[in-house]
Amino acid sequence: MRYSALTRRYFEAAPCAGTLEGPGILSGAAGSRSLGTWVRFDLRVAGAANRPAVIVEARFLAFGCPHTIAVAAWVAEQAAGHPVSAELPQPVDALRRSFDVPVEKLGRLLVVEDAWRAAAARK
Amino acid sequence: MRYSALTRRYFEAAPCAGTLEGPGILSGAAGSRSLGTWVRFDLRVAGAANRPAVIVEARFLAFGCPHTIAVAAWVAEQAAGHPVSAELPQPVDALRRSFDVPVEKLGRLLVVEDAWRAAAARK
Amino acid sequence: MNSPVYLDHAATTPVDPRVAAAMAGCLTADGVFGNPASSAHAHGEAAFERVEAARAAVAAAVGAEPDEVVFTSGATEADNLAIFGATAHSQPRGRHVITARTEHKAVLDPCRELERRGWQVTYLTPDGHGRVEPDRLAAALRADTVLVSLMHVNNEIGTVQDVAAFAAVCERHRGVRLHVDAAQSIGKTEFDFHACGADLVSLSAHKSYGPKGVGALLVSRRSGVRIEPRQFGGGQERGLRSGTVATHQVVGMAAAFTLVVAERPAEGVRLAALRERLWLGLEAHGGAVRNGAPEGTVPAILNVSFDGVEGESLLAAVAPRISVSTGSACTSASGDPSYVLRALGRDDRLAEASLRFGLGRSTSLDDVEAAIEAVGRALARLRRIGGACATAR
Amino acid sequence: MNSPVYLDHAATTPVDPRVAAAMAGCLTADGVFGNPASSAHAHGEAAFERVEAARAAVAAAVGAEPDEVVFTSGATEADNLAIFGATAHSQPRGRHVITARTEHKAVLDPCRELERRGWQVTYLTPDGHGRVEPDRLAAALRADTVLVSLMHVNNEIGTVQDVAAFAAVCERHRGVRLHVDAAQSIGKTEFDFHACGADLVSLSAHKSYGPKGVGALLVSRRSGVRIEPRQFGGGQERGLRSGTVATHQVVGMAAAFTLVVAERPAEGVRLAALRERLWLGLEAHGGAVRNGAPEGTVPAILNVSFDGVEGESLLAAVAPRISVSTGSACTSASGDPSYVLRALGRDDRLAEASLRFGLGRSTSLDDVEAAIEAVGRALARLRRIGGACATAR
Ligand SMILES: Cc1ncc(COP(=O)(O)O)c(C=O)c1O
Ligand SMILES: Cc1ncc(COP(=O)(O)O)c(C=O)c1O
Repeated sequence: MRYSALTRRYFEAAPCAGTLEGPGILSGAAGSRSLGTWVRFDLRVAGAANRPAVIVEARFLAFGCPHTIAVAAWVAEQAAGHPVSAELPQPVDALRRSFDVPVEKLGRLLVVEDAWRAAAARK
Repeated sequence: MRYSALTRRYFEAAPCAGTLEGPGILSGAAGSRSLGTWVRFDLRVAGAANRPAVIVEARFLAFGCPHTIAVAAWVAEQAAGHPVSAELPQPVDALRRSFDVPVEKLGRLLVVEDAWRAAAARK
Repeated sequence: MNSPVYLDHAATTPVDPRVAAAMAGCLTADGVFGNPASSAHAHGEAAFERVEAARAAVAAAVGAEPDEVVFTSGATEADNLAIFGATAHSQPRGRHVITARTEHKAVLDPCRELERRGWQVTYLTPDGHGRVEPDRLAAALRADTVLVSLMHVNNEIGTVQDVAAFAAVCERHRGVRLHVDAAQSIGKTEFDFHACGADLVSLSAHKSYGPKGVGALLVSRRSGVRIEPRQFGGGQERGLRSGTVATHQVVGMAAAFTLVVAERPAEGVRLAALRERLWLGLEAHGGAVRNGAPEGTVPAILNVSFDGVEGESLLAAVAPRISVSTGSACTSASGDPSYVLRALGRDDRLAEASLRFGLGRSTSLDDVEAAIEAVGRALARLRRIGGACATAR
Repeated sequence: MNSPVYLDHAATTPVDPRVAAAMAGCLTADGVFGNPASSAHAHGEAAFERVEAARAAVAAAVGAEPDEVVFTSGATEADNLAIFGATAHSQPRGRHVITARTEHKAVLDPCRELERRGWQVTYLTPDGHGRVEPDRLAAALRADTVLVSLMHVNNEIGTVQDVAAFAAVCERHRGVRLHVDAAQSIGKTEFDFHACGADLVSLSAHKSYGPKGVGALLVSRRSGVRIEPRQFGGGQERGLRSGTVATHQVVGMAAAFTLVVAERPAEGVRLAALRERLWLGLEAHGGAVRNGAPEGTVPAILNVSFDGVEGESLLAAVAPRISVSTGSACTSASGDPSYVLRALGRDDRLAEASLRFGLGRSTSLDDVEAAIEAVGRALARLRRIGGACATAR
């Protein structure tokens, strides 16, 4: 497997890997280990009245291929400062291109998206 | 093609190549150039009364493969001193072995034998 | 970054410098560069002699006669020639072939092709250690079976099979022909063509410190096995495999085989010790499952599955430090879990999360320690990222 | 005795030292020795990159795209793959193939095999110079013709054929596929895959100062030609030719092709002059007949028949001084008169008593003079021994 420099970097550093604890954490997961891909996001949000909730901090866990881990890590890293939303910081298709993910792995990015949505939906 | 040392030696030196001229020369040929093998022997013989004619000198011509040339040359060289006879100085089979002639070339040695017999028969 | 430690000798080996030197002598104008088929002149003769000397050396290294050696472009070609060549010949007698699910693709894919052409193929399932029991083979033989193809040393887990027992079964069954893929055998374990009783044996040079792109099919004279050629042309290799014989390649194969066979006893002991150290180290990381019985596998191969990590990530995580693979080089690109490990009963996740360590000449204790450490770090990191401690284990 | 002057470059060439150096860099542990299919690690990646660079270089040298290059073990394999691979695919559309009587055995023998399998093959007879007239090809095409296989440069007499004209005929005939054996072309004359319009082209490295045992089949993408693979296994070469790609071999082929193509214009002029000198010298010995039209043959090949001598003896007589052959290396061992020359209308004796001089890089004016003298002596001696002066001339 050849990985792009970006994929390799985020796979190796895996920033924001881990979980968050405490009250008000939004958590969501998708996929299944036994099928080879599982992703979970934990989001700490802060929201004043009349203002949409903003992500203060994000963490991820991922059991999956290097692309899955890299993309989940990137998403978690980017999330801070953004409002909570069902949309990923970048659409799946754009992520696929940025991380040079082979088409046959598209399904795995959808697991990342599903996990994100599950977390955001807790809001 | 691999040739034995003996074949190579007689092919390269080709002793006794040529013809003999004059009265009393026994000449005989066999084979055909267009079929690839042709051999001729010329024999100078001397014979006193009541004694069988003896070959004094022999010459050959040969159009053919290295085995044919080598064997014809060897036969001509050996002939001197022998009585004139339809028999080669060595039988074809022995020649085939001495000169390491492939079986499929046996026919060519038979041309040598035929030429020899044709010459000896002139007696 | 330093280049990673090479622990993929089962995929390919570097050419021994002595072998490379012998090859170099058959290339340039100052060497033996003639066409071995050019029998009319000294340049061709010299090349012919090198080729025949190589044939004799290969034969000697594997217990065969020189005229039983048909040089090919590798074990893939030898496997194809054996399977298609032997079945083409025996077609009138039946259209059934027996092989095993753990064979190399160079055997399985020709078998699939036979199926497309209307043949029937039985794929035996080996036991949990990768061994086909001779009784299972006996049970699978049918009246219309014409060929059995079972490997000697498995390329993924290193299992050594009892070829002589297969041969005995085939012999009893009115002489059905036995083909053995021994691409991984030479230098890794003992192999003797005549003693093993196989009719056809495939060999490859590049698993034994020889060059890629050359191998041989051994065709037993004693057994009288007949094969149809597949590559037609100049009639080289007694008409069984046309095409200019590459002098430097067969000379390289011969030199390599001679060396590995001579060095095998000592090297086997050395590698066995390194392999056990490697296994102990890996086992200590937890969640490691050894594939293949230690006593029944060649010392040069260790295959381990790891719990709680995903296979591709494991491979990617260790790649900067050690060069290993999940299975055969041919299938590692596909990303599919190893069909060999699945045939042994591993589930997809474990089959996928496995590493084949191919030890070899250059492998030192330092390399082994580096591998243990690299795998340990990768496991710890990936299990943490995967939340394995919390959820999976 | 000094080693004879090498004048059999059409049988094989020595590997260029620069090529040998490039090959050496892909063998030993300090070089790029990995398995190009081992995509999981840096050792494999480095080999993969060399192989792909080689593919690009071969493609560039012959006017093809990299993904049109399928590496094989030589032109024999490429010819077999083209002929069996293209016919297997088009079988439903018809079972007729056209080739010529002057093709190499690596084309003729697969055609004979097709005949054994029930196909029909038309063997065209070329003109007296070895050229197949495009009109003859057009006349031979039938509704059930699926493949035409005609060579570019003939290996015995050096005749260059008009491949583009063949392609035009095939194109007009609802796109019947054209295979071209160009094993003798690269470096000897201009060759451009896309310009020539062929669907499939066979190449060999060892006729162009590259290593034996490697070649390629060019498979046109533009024409959409489809071929069935013949060697099954790891799925290398996009599934068209399984088997470990031998890095050093394809790297050698690429280096060799790059060099010969760059050097060809100057080298062609040099060899043409040497060849004409050689011909004049031989002609002066009397009874010499030149095979192939001077303008229509590559400068590197001169084929001459000699009157009044037997072929095998002529060859044996010159062998200590010059290494030449009667025809292709593949048939010279058989001792049969060249079927190529017979197809051109030479009688058996003349066909047999012919020498193919293969000029090349190392060939100097001194070599040519030595050849003229060696042949002169041999002719004089054999004609004398054969009594030719008295009886035949
Ligand atoms: C068991 C086995 N058979 C066949 C092959 C194919 O050999 P080659 O690479 O020489 O084509 C290999 C390795 O690639 C192998 O391990
Ligand atoms: C015209 C032609 N085709 C095919 C071949 C066979 O090529 P290889 O030796 O690479 O198998 C040769 C030479 O041997 C040749 O001259």
